[in-house]
Amino acid sequence: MYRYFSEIFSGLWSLIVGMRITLVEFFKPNITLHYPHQTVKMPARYRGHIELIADEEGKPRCVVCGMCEKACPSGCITLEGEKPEGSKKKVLTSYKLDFTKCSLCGSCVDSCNFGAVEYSKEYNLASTRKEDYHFDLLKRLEDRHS
Amino acid sequence: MIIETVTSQLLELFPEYAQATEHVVEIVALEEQPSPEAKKGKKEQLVTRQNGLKNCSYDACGYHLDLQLSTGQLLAATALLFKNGFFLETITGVDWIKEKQLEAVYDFSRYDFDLCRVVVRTRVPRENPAIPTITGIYSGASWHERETHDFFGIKFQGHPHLIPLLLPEDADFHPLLKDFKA
Amino acid sequence: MGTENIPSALVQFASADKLINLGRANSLWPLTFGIACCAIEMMAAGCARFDLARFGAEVFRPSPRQSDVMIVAGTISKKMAPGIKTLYDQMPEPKWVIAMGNCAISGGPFVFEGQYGIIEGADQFLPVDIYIPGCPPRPEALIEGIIELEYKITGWRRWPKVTAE
Amino acid sequence: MTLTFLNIFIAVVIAIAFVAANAAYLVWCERKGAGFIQRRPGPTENGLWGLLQPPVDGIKLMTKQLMIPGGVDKIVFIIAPVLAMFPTIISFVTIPFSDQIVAHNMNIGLLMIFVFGSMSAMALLMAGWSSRNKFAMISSVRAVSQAVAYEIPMLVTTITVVMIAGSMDLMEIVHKQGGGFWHWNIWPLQNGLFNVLMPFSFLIFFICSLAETNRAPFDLGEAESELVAGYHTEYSSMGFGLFFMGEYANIVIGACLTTILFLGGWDCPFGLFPGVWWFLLKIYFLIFTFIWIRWTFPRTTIYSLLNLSWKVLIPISLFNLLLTAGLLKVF
Amino acid sequence: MIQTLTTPDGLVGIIFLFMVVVTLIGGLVASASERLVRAVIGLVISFVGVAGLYYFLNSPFIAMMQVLIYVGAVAVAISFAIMLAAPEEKKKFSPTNPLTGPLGLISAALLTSGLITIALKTTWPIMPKVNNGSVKIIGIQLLTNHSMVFELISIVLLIAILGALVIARGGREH
Amino acid sequence: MPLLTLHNSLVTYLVVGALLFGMGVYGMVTRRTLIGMLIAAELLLAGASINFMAFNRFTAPDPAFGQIFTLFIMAIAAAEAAIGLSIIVAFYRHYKSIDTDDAVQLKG
Amino acid sequence: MTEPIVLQPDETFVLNVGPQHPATHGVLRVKMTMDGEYIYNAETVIGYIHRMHEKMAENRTYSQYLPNLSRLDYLSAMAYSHGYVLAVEKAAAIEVPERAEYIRAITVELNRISSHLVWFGAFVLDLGGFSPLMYAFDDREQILDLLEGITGSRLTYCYFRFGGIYNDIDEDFIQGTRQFIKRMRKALKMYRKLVTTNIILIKRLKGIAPVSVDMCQRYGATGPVARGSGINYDVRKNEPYSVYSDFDFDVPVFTECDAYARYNVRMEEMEQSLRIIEQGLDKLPDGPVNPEKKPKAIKLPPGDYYSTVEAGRGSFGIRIVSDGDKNPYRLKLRTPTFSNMHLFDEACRGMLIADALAFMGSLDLVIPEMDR
Repeated sequence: MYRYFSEIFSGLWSLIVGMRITLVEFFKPNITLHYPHQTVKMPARYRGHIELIADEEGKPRCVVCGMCEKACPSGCITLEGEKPEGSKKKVLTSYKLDFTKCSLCGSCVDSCNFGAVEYSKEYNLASTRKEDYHFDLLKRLEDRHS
Repeated sequence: MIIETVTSQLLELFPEYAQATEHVVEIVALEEQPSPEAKKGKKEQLVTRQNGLKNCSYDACGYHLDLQLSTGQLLAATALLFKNGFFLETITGVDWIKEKQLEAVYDFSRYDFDLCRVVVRTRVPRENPAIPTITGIYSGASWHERETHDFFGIKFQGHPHLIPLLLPEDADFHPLLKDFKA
Repeated sequence: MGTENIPSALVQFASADKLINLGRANSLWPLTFGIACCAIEMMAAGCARFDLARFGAEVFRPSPRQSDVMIVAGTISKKMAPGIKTLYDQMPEPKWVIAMGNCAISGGPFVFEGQYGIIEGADQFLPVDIYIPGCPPRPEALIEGIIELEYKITGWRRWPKVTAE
Repeated sequence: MTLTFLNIFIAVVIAIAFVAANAAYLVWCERKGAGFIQRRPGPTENGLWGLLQPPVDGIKLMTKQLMIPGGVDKIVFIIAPVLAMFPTIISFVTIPFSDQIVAHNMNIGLLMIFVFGSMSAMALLMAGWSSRNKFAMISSVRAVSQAVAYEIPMLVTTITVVMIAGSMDLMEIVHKQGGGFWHWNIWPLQNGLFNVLMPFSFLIFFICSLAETNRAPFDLGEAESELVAGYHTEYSSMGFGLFFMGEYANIVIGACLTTILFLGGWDCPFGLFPGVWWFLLKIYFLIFTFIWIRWTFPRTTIYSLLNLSWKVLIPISLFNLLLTAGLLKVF
Repeated sequence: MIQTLTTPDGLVGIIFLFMVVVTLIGGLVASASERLVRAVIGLVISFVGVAGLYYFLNSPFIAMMQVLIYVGAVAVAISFAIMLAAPEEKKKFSPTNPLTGPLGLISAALLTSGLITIALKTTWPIMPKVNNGSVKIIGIQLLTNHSMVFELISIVLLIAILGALVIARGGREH
Repeated sequence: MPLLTLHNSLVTYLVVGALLFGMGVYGMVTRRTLIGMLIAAELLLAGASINFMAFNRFTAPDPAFGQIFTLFIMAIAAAEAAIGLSIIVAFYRHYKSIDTDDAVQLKG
Repeated sequence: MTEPIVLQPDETFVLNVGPQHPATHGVLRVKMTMDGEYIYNAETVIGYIHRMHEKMAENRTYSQYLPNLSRLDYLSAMAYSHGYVLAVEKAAAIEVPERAEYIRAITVELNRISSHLVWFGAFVLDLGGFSPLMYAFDDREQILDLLEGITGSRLTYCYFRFGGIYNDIDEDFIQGTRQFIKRMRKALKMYRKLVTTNIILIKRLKGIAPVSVDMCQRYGATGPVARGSGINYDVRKNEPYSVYSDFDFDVPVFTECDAYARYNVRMEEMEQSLRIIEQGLDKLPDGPVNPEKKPKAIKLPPGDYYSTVEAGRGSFGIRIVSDGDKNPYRLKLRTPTFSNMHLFDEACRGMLIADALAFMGSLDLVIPEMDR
C-alpha cells in the first residue's frame, strides 16, 4: 500500500518537475536564426564549392597541372589548358566543376600546390534546375573580376 | 592468457598443424600472399597460402591468431571459440581471382580485458563455393553470411534463410567479385 | 508545337488562383522521410536553430496522404526507388519534390564506374522541382529551397535573397 | 418545444462558427506554444506572428486533392470524419459561457455532452476500419479501448460532482459553486463539508479528458512513431482536416467541462470583469495546460495507460464517490 | 404551404420527418446490407433517429441513454466483434436455401402490415400529456414504484459482465 | 398540413415501430451470421421500445412507466450484446467461423 | 519484464513497418508478424540504403576513400574516419604527431556527444516526447559550430588525414569547447530532470526489451547495447588506441539489460566524453599536427590489416586486404549497428509493438552505417 501511494506521488512529482522545466523554457527567449532576415557568417574554413583564385591581374593562378582532377574522388573536375605560342606555362581555358557530384572533401584544395583553388562561402544554393550546378569556374572568376 | 589457451586447444583439435607450430608459421608468413610481382604478371607461378595457425603481431596487423583451415574444420573451430567466450565480429569474403579461390574470413574477439583477436579463414574454389554455416553456433552469423553470399556468391550450406540481404530481393549478381561488371 | 494550341479556360479566376497558390505555398507540409545524411540536416532545419516552422513548413506528416512536399534527402538505392515512387504516388495533388543533397540530385559521391546499387538522381523517376546541392547542404539551403519552391508556386518571392560573401 | 428547436438550430450555427474559429486558432496556439517551449518562435512569416497560418493551412487543405484510396469502404470512409466532427459541435450547444450566454440549457446537459462524446469513438472505429490499413486499424482499436476505459473514472468523478450539485444541469452546477473560489469543486471546502479527495478528483477528471481527447501523453491512437498517422493515415485533404478540427474541438469541450465541473464556470474569484471572460480565461488556461503537457512528456504505452485507469484512477474516484456520498448523507 | 414550412411549427415537423426517414433508412441498411460493418453503421444511424423520436416523445433522458448505450457501447462492441472475428464477406450471402430471402420478406411484410393495421384501426384513448420530460420523475419512480426493475437491471448487468468475462476468458485459454 | 403535425399523433410512432420491427424480423430470417442476427435483434427491440415510449407519451396514466421499461430494454440489450458478442468471439476462436450453419457441433 | 507469450500463429497478420516509417530512422523495413499488438515474429529487411562503400574502396585510392568514411555513419563521422586512418597508418607505419592524436581524440569525443544527442532526441521522439529533441539539437548545434569552425563542415567532416589532421585547431575552438563543456554539464542535468526521472519514460523503458549477455555474444553486439547488458567492453579501454590510454575516464556499465540501461549508458557516456575532452584540452601538447613529410600516394605493403575503434554505436572494425597496389584489394567495414540490429529479430518476439519500437530506438540505429 505504501509503495502504491509513494509511486503515485513520486510519479506525479517527476511530472511536475518536467512541466516546470518546460515552463521555464517557454519564457526564455528563443534561439532561432531568422534566416532570410538574419544570416550567420560562415567560418573562415567553411567548405562550399570550390572557386578559382585570381592573381593580381585577374587571371587564374592555375597552371593546369591536373592534380585536383586526379585527387577528386568522384571526378567532378574537368579542366583544360593550352600552351599559347611563345609561352612556357600552360594557360587555363576551361575549368568545369560538376558540383552535384562533389562530396566537399577538400582533396582538390589539399592537392593544389599552387594555391589556385579555394572554397567559396556559398552555403544557400537552391534552384529549379540541376544544370545550375555545373559551374564554369573560369567564367565565374571573370564575372567576379569584371 | 587466453591466446595460449586457444592456441593449445586449437592445436589439440587440429593435430595436423600441431607438429612444429613455429615451423609452420615461418613458412606461412613467407607464402602468405601472392607477391606484388605475381600480381603484375611477371611471375606465372602463384603462391597460395597453406592452411595453418599463425601467431601474428597485434601491433602490425591488428589480430593475434590467424588460422586458415579447410572447410570441413570450420564448425569445430568455431564451436571451440564460442566455448571460450569469443563473440563474432564479422564475416567477410575475399575474391582471390588469380588463384581462382574465394576466401571467407571470420573475425572473433572477446569482451573482457584478456585481449585476443582470432581470424579464421577458409578457402573454397571459385566455381563451387560452398561453406558450412555457423549460424547454429553464432546466431548473429546469419546476416553476415547472407551479406557474404550477396557479395561473393558463397553458398553457406545449411543456412536457414539465404536470401539477398543488402541487395534487392531478386538480385542474382555478386558485385564484389573481381570480374563483376555492372 | 501542339501544346501551344490549348484554348485557355473561358472564365478565369485569377485572383482566386493566386490566393490558392499563396495558401499552398505557405503551408508546405513535408513528408517525414529521411534517407541518409541530409535527413539529419533536414531535422536540424526543423529544429530550434533554423526552425522551418516560421514558414509554416514544420508539420512533418508521417503519412504521404497528408503531405505536400517530399524532401528526398539522401542516396536513392535501387532497392529503395520503387518505395519512393509509391510514396510519391500516394501523395495527393498538388505535390512537389525537393531533391536535397548531391546524392538526390545526381547520385553524388556514390557514382563510380561499375556502380550497381544506386539511382543517379531523383529526377530519373520523379519530377523534381527544387535541387539543393551540397553534401549535405546547410539547413539554410533547405530553407532557401522552400523559399524557392514558394517562388515557383506563386511566382512571387517574398523574402530577400541572401548572397553569401 | 418549437422554440427550443429554433434555438438549437441557431445555436448549432453559432457553435459551428465558434468551433471552427477555435479549432483553427488552437492549432496556431499549439504551434506557437510548442515553439516557445522548444526555444523557437513557431510560425512567424505568414502575417503578424504567423497569425495568417491557419487560414493558409485551411486554403491548402481545402484545395488539396481528396484521395480515396483503392480498396476502402467508400461510404464509411467518407462518413467517419463527419461523424468525428459533428457530435462535438452539437455538444457546444449546452455549454453555458455565463449565466446569460447559453445556447440551450438542458436539465441533462451534462449527460448530453457525454452522449455526443461517446459518438466519436464510433467515428474512430469507422475511420480505422474503412481505411484498409493495418496501422489505422490498430490505432482505432487502441483509441476506442482507451476511450472506453477512461470513460469509467470520468463518469464516476462526474457523478461525484453531480451529487454535490444535485443536478445534471450545467447552469445549476455552476450556480452551486458561486460565491468565491473556495466554493469551487476543486477545493476540499464546499457546501460546508470537507472533502480532501476533491483536488484528486479534479486531477483524475483532467487526466481523463486528456485521454478521452487522445492528447499526449495518451495519444496512442495517433502514436506517430508506431502507427504512422494513426486512424487518419489514409485521409487526405479535408477528411484529415475534419479529424484535426474534431480533435481540437474535443479539447475545447474537455476544457469547458473541466471548468464547469471543477473550476466554478464563469464564477469570478474577484470581479474584475464579467463572468464570461473568466470562463474563457479558465478554459484557455486549461487548453494551454493541454498544450504544455503535450510538449513535455513522452507517450505512455497502452498497458500503462490501462493500468493507470484501473489501478489508480478508478479506485480513487470510486473511493471519492463513496466519501462524498457519505459526507452528503451525514451533513 | 411555404408559409407553414417557414413557421417554427413547420420546421419541427420537418425535423420530425427527417428523424423518421433517418430511422427507417438506417433500419433498412442494418437489415439488408451485405456487409456486416455497414449493417452496424445502419444500426447506428437508425438509433440516432430513434433517439430523435424519443426526444419528440418528451423524453430527452431516454433519448440520451439510447445514444449513449447503443451508439457509444453496443455498436462499438459489435464492431469490435466483427473486427475480431473478421468474417469473410463473400461467403455469407450464398444462402443454402434460395427461399430464405423471399421467406424473410414475406414474413416480415405480413407481420408489419398486421401491426400497422392494428395501429391504424384501433382508436387509442388519448390521454393528456402526463410526461413532462423530467428526469426526476423517472428517478423517483425507478426507486419507488418500479424498484423491481431497478434491481433486475442491476442483476442482469452484473450477470452479463460476469458471463461475458467467463466466456471470453475461455476462448482465450483455448 | 397533416404531414408536418405527424409528430403529435400516436399512430405515426406505432407505424415506425412496426416498420423497424418488420426490418428486424427480416434480418433475423435472412442473416446467417450470429452478429447479423444480433443486429436484427437490436432492431426488434428498438421497434418495441418505440411502442412503449409512444404509449407512455400518449395514453399511459403513469408518467414514467414506459420510459422505465425502455430503460429496462436497453439494459437487456446491452447485456445481450455483451454476452452475445463474447459468445461469438469465443465461438469464432473455436471454430474460426461465425456462420450459424457451422455451429452444428452444438447439437451434440 | 515482458514474458514471452504463447501465441497462436494462425491468428496473426503481417505488419509492414517501413521502409518509410517515422520510427525506423531512415529506410529500414521490419516485417512484423503480429498477434494483435504482440509481435509473433519479426524479419528485418535492410539494404535500402546500400551505398556500395566496399566496392568503392576497390576503385579508389586510399586517400580518395577518406570522404566515404564520413558518410558511413554521418552522426559520428569522426570516429569512423579515425578508424580508417588508424588502420592505414598502422599498415603503412606512418608516425602521427602527438598533438594531432590529441586533437583527434577531442574531436571524436565531441562528435560522440553530438551523435548521442541526436540519439537522445530521436529516442525520446520515438517515445512521443518532442521537446527534448529540440533541446538536444540546440546543444548539438554548439558542437557543430565548433567543429565547423575547424573543419569547415557540419556533418561530414573529412578532418583526418593520414599522419595528421586537415588543419590545426585555434584558440576560438579551445575556448568554445571549454564553454561548451560547462553548458553541456548543465544541459545533462536538465535532461536528467526532464526525461530520465520522468515516470512515463521509466515505465516505458524499465524491464523492456531485455538483451542477455549470451545474446550479445551470439550476435556480437558491442557498444552501449553490450554495456547496457552488463558487458564491460569498450574498445577505448580494452585495446587502447590513439591516446586514449592517457585519459582517465570510466566505462559506464549497467547490468539491468533493459532499454533503460542502454539509455543510461549513453547518458553516462556523454558525461565521460566531456571528461575526456576536458583532459584532452588540458594536456594538449604543442607541436605540428602533420608529419614533416606528408605522405603523398599511399601504398600499403601486401597483407591483411584489421583495426578497431569505439564509434558512437559500438566497435567499428575495418579490415584492409592489400596487394601492394594504390587501391585496397578488399576493404571490409565491420559496423556495430549491423550486429546490434540483428538481435532485434530474436529479441522482439512476444513484445508489444510500442515496446519493440522503444527497443529499436534504444539500439541507436543509423541505417546507412548498417547497409554500407
